[in-house]
Amino acid sequence: MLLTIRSLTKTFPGTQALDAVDFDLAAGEVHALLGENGAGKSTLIKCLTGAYRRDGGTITLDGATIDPQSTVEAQEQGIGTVYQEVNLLPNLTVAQNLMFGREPRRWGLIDSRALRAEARETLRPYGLDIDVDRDLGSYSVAIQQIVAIARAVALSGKVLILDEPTASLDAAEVRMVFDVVRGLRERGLGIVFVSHFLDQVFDLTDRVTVLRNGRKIVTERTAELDRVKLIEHMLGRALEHEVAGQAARTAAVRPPLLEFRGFGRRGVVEPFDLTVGQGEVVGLAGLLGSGRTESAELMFGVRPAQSGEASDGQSRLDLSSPRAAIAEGFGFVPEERKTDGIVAELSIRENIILGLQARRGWARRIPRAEQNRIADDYIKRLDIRTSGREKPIGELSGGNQQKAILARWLAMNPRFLILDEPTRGIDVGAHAEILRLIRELTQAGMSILLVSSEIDELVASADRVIVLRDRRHVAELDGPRVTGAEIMRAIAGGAGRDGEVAA
Amino acid sequence: MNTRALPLYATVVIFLLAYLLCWLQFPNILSTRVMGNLLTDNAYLGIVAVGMTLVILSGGIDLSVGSVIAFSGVFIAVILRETSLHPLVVFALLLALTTAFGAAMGFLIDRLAMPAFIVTLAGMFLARGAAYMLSIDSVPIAHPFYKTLQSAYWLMPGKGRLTLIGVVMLLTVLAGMVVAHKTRFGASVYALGGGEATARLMGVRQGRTTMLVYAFSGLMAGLSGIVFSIYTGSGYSLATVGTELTAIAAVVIGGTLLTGGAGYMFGTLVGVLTMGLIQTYIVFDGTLSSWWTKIVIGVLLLVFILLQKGLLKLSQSRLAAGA
Amino acid sequence: MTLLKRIAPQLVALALLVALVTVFYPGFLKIGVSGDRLVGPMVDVLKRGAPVALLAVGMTLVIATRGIDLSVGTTMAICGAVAAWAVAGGWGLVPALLLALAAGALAGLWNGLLVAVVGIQPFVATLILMTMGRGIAQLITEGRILTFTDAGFAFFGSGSLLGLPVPAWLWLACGLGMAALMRRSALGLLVESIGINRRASALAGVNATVLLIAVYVVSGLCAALAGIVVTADIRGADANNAGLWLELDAILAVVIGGNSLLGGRFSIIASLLGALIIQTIDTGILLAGFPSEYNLVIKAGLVLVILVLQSPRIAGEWRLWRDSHRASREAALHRGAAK
Amino acid sequence: EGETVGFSQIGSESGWRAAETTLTKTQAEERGLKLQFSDAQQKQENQIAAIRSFIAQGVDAILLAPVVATGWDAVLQEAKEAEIPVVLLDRQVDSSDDLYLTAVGSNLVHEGEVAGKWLVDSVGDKECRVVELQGTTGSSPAIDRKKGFENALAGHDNLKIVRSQTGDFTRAQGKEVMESFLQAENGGKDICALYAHNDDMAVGAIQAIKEAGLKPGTDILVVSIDGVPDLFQAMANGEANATVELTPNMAGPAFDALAAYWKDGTQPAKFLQTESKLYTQADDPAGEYERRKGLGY
Ligand SMILES: Nc1ncnc2c1ncn2[C@@H]1O[C@H](COP(=O)(O)OP(=O)(O)OP(=O)(O)O)[C@@H](O)[C@H]1O
Ligand SMILES: Nc1ncnc2c1ncn2[C@@H]1O[C@H](COP(=O)(O)OP(=O)(O)OP(=O)(O)O)[C@@H](O)[C@H]1O
Ligand SMILES: [Mg+2]
Ligand SMILES: [Mg+2]
Repeated sequence: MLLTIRSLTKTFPGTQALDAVDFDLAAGEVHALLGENGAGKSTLIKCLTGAYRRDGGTITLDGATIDPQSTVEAQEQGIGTVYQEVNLLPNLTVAQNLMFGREPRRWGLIDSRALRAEARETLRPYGLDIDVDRDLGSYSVAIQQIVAIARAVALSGKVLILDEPTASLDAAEVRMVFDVVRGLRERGLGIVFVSHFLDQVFDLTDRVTVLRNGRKIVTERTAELDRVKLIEHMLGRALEHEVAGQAARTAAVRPPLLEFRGFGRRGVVEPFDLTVGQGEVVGLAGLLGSGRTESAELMFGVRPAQSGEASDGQSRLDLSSPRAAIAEGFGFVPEERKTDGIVAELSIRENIILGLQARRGWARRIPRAEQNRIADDYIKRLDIRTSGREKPIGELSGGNQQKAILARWLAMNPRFLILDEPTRGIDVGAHAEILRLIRELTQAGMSILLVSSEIDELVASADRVIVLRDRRHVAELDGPRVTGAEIMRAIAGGAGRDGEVAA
Repeated sequence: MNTRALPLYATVVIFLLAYLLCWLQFPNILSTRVMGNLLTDNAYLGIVAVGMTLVILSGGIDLSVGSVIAFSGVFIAVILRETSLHPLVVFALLLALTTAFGAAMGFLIDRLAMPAFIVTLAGMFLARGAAYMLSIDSVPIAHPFYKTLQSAYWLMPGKGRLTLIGVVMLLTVLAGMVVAHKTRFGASVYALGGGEATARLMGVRQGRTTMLVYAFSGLMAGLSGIVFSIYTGSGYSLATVGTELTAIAAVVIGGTLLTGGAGYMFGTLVGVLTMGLIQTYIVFDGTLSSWWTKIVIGVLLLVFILLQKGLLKLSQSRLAAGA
Repeated sequence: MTLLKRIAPQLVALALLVALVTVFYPGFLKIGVSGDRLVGPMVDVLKRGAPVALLAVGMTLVIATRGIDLSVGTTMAICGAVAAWAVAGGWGLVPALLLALAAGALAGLWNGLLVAVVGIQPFVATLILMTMGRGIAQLITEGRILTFTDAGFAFFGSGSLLGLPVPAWLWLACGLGMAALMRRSALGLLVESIGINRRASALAGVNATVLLIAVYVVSGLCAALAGIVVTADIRGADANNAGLWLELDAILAVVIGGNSLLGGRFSIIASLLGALIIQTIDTGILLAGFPSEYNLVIKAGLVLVILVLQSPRIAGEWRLWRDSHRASREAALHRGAAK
Repeated sequence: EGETVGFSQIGSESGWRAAETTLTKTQAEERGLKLQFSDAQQKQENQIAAIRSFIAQGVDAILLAPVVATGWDAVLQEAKEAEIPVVLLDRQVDSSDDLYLTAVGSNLVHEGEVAGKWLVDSVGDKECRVVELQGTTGSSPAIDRKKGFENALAGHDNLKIVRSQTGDFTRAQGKEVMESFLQAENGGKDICALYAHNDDMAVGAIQAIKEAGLKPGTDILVVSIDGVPDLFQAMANGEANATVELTPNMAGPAFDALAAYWKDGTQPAKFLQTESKLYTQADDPAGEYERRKGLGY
């Protein structure tokens, strides 16, 4: 075995994050680490690389016991890591990020030219031709993610760890990353791969280890598992209905709820028309950077529209700011939950009631008992894994944070809810749960705008799908045409380029 | 064009524009004499601002520097008065002392996770208090070596003087540029300013870097103290009160973000010269009462910052539209 | 109960400090009665602490939003000058006070607009007013100390009510009132949320811009009160010296109160205790009778010690030590029981 | 005529200094001089920079009220090389006296001595415990006025300085420190006299004494230095006993000396000392107050 972990234990106040976990990694294998949100995957990785101090357990690499006290030490021992969410430094250039800590030097000073050259070299396998001298922060999340992967790969002499590296990538980019990973496997590296996309797990990995509630449940060869069994291991029960198949689309014409006419903003999204029916789920599809988030932000007043207007049949809507949009009954679960969603040091309770309280105004505080009731209710309904409602939300695992943000908006009961990548980083169980919730909400009359990179998800829940390309709404698919193939074609720009615009 | 350098360009453009405006009103301002003065009079500020830039880039702040400059002057003057040590030896002692002082503050900031603002505020009280304890009186420095240092200048055409301390300041800025932009330590500083948690995960030795940053600032403050003592030929415990704020303002005008992680050392030089230009303009004008002087300095500061912000927005939207 | 737990370190520090001062000046805790008012060093601390305590109230809120207000000292000077000018000009007491408060609110509004709307970093934005403010104050007083004789106004500085000095009542009322307002309404939560993540809060519908401006206005108002107190105290507006460097003491008070300079969770009560701690140091130094040149070093040393003892790392180590101690003791008990 | 004179003023930290600035401006106006005014905000570095700017501008003379005694050699040398006469106002420098034309001012130590002598004379043989309010720690008036006062008290063992703390030259600090003195000295009953390094602190301290229920001027003698209007008013009310005047009109003699120098190169004496006149309650303080009211104090 290349890497052996024995009875690794880590306790946070109130949470046993890891409970005597064993884990083996062979050279030349890709090993999936799976589990629900909050199962302890990221914690295991951080303990392994010295980012957290572990409470107990031993780590052996290549036969020698190691005890990295910091990520630098882990790197020096040949362990390269892409951490979940915390990625790279947006204020440094791409080249600086890639080469950080091992910059080429001449006479003791950094040799900028060699730095750039080596950085470009590092990026080459990923087919990314970008200006490495620009700040990383000026690139999209996807590009940042690939840069992070490239850096980790370059650092990993023996072990490469990828914690949900593909969460914000689309299909083509995922393929590229996988090619690189396979190449490394050939070279005899051990690779740990964390993901909630089971398809990717089956596609790429050789073995699977499942964690649940901080305990190791099982390690098996991927080939010997099937989807249902794997999910059972993860959840500890069978999943009633997995996300698949078509939404039960009714042909019935829904009464229109909202109408956007010529809505747009220069340099952000070209003017578009959109009608949303009562109780309808409208999907937004497109490649990364196609302008989906921007469209959503426009509708919620994050960046106010410069042209066009919105109405609900009776009157014109004021969507000049999030507050105005909320007053019109809008809700918005943002894509970047860390910067736009959570208020990290506030408790789960406070995060959930924040929107409700803001709408009520500062003078009328929601009574504490009421707050507790609301928080407990949603913690139960959305199955948020926490030791209590007073835990700071920043200490939750990524997926559970996402659920808490969702709870914030559900508690406000909007008539139109915008969900931007609501299932990113969410485990299969919760994934199904959220899609079930969407259905339930629409049945109760709520209209939903669903932005998603997962076409299956759109097919499963959307009544209608708008496809975006280059910041333009280029196609609208409805009824029986909401299928994976059709959406893919529209995204690629093959079929029905014209004529279908805002049909 | 690289967007990260935009604040720097904005700063330079505004400075040149301001100089032009001053020149239109007072043609004298373009003489080598005034330019030489600008360098000499702001030498101590420029040096201390170099240290401050690095601290701010790392996401911290150092409020102690003004007091450390005063302490340095008093220390040098008292030691030279009491002993027969050569000034160069005293300089070495002093620099070791101020560097250690900076490092100690860095240690507290890192190890005890205390905010830099507060630790260096205490450092500010401490250094000033130490200066008082050395001597309350202002102490003249009579050592002949000081005369040599003071009269070391190159007479530029037009009777302007390029003094030794002005040159030291320029060299310090140069050294600062190398440290910030050309060393791994500098890269770590930017990384820390960009985000501590991320920087740690990327392999920055946070403790070491923090300590070094404040040690560097202490070193610069000590050097600035030496320059200041040459400039005034004495040590005085009440000197340079509030210089830390001037230095911070210069760094900010120079386009460095107070939250850390973004900025250029060269911008700081321009920022310092801008502060000097404001001073010079007010003296040349010579009609402002004591209170209007303060108001005008504040207003000019605001105008510079607003112009910078405006210019930045403009060019960014240009870029966005062009892209 | 949670409040008590929150302010325990400050209470302990204050108690230790009082003990220390008493060693050097045994009469420190003596309280006598002179006429209808209490007199004694502790009463002095309550009174002299008023400006910093008042400033600390506003500063706590500003810092909770991840800001800082360097201009409070000069705002004090401006408001004092306005009040003295109005009183000396025969406007009458109430209009003068209102005018001073309005000036403070205006100063806060200016800061708030620069920070929340123009988007200048708080440190720089308030540095601008800090630079200008004394000039504005001197413009009003024309550089001299503007004295007045209005007894009603002087009451705010040196009067007493129910035995206690009026300034003490002022800061107690202002501090406790503000603390109550923050916790009884939702303001506390909203201020904390914009301090931790302004963007996310705004997306959740919190009116971050208005709230941010309001916080600076409150800070300006607190500075105005402090300015009124010091002006009334010496019966004159000293534009040059009123509130000089007090912003630093106010920030120090907030931090000694255990509030993070990075914004978020805050406690006004703890800041008030911080202000008391600072004033106890200052008064203690005066009473102990050390030579003036030692004042700064003593103050810096004491503040450092207090902060180091309160630092989160030390607290963490202490908890660790205590827990392991407890565990080993429990283990010993078990062993004992087993026997 | 119409010469330009650069004036580098320390700042505007007290009423006295504001008055000095006002008087300098009016004096210049009366003589038809153009005054280039520069306020240094208490910073020597600003003063040095201002003088260099004056030189660069080519003014005809420079007035300098130095914030501190040391550190002027280099810049004065520069002025000398540019052949611009420099006149020092109200404070001295320790540079060689051929670097400036003349210095106008009072003798700070002497002021302290005058104040001390008055106290010695009025107390007589009684035991007297004196408290002292110092100026800003490290400033030359604080140091010299303390020294002069101590000189005057030397040899009179019945007078003892029992407490001495800095009041930063301000009213607020003067009051606060006095309160703690009163506190520490048995409610003030053990204090017989107060010596303040300037009148502002004395005015603050007088309030503290009154608030402690004692009579300033009677229970505690008050002597201070400067002669600002508010203190004359206090004297008129019987709440202060004596002040040593420091005239804010330093510019008058300076301009006279400059005029003579410009005319035929007359070298004035190196030190033009202004009178340090003692005023007591007997010197018509109410009248003095009226005379000084409008001078910009
Ligand atoms: N810094 C922390 N402080 C306190 N508790 C923490 C901290 N980090 C993680 N936890 C807790 O530890 C548990 C495991 O979290 P971890 O982040 O490892 O989950 P995960 O398996 O990576 O989940 P996800 O799939 O959502 O990323 C969770 O219950 C979480 O709340
Ligand atoms: N490949 C790319 N190259 C350069 N810039 C990009 C690229 N992809 C995205 N961007 C920029 O990054 C910004 C944010 O992109 P983002 O991916 O969030 O957009 P999006 O339309 O919301 O797509 P998605 O919702 O899939 O993330 C956009 O303004 C876009 O201009
Ligand atoms: Mg995780
Ligand atoms: Mg998006």
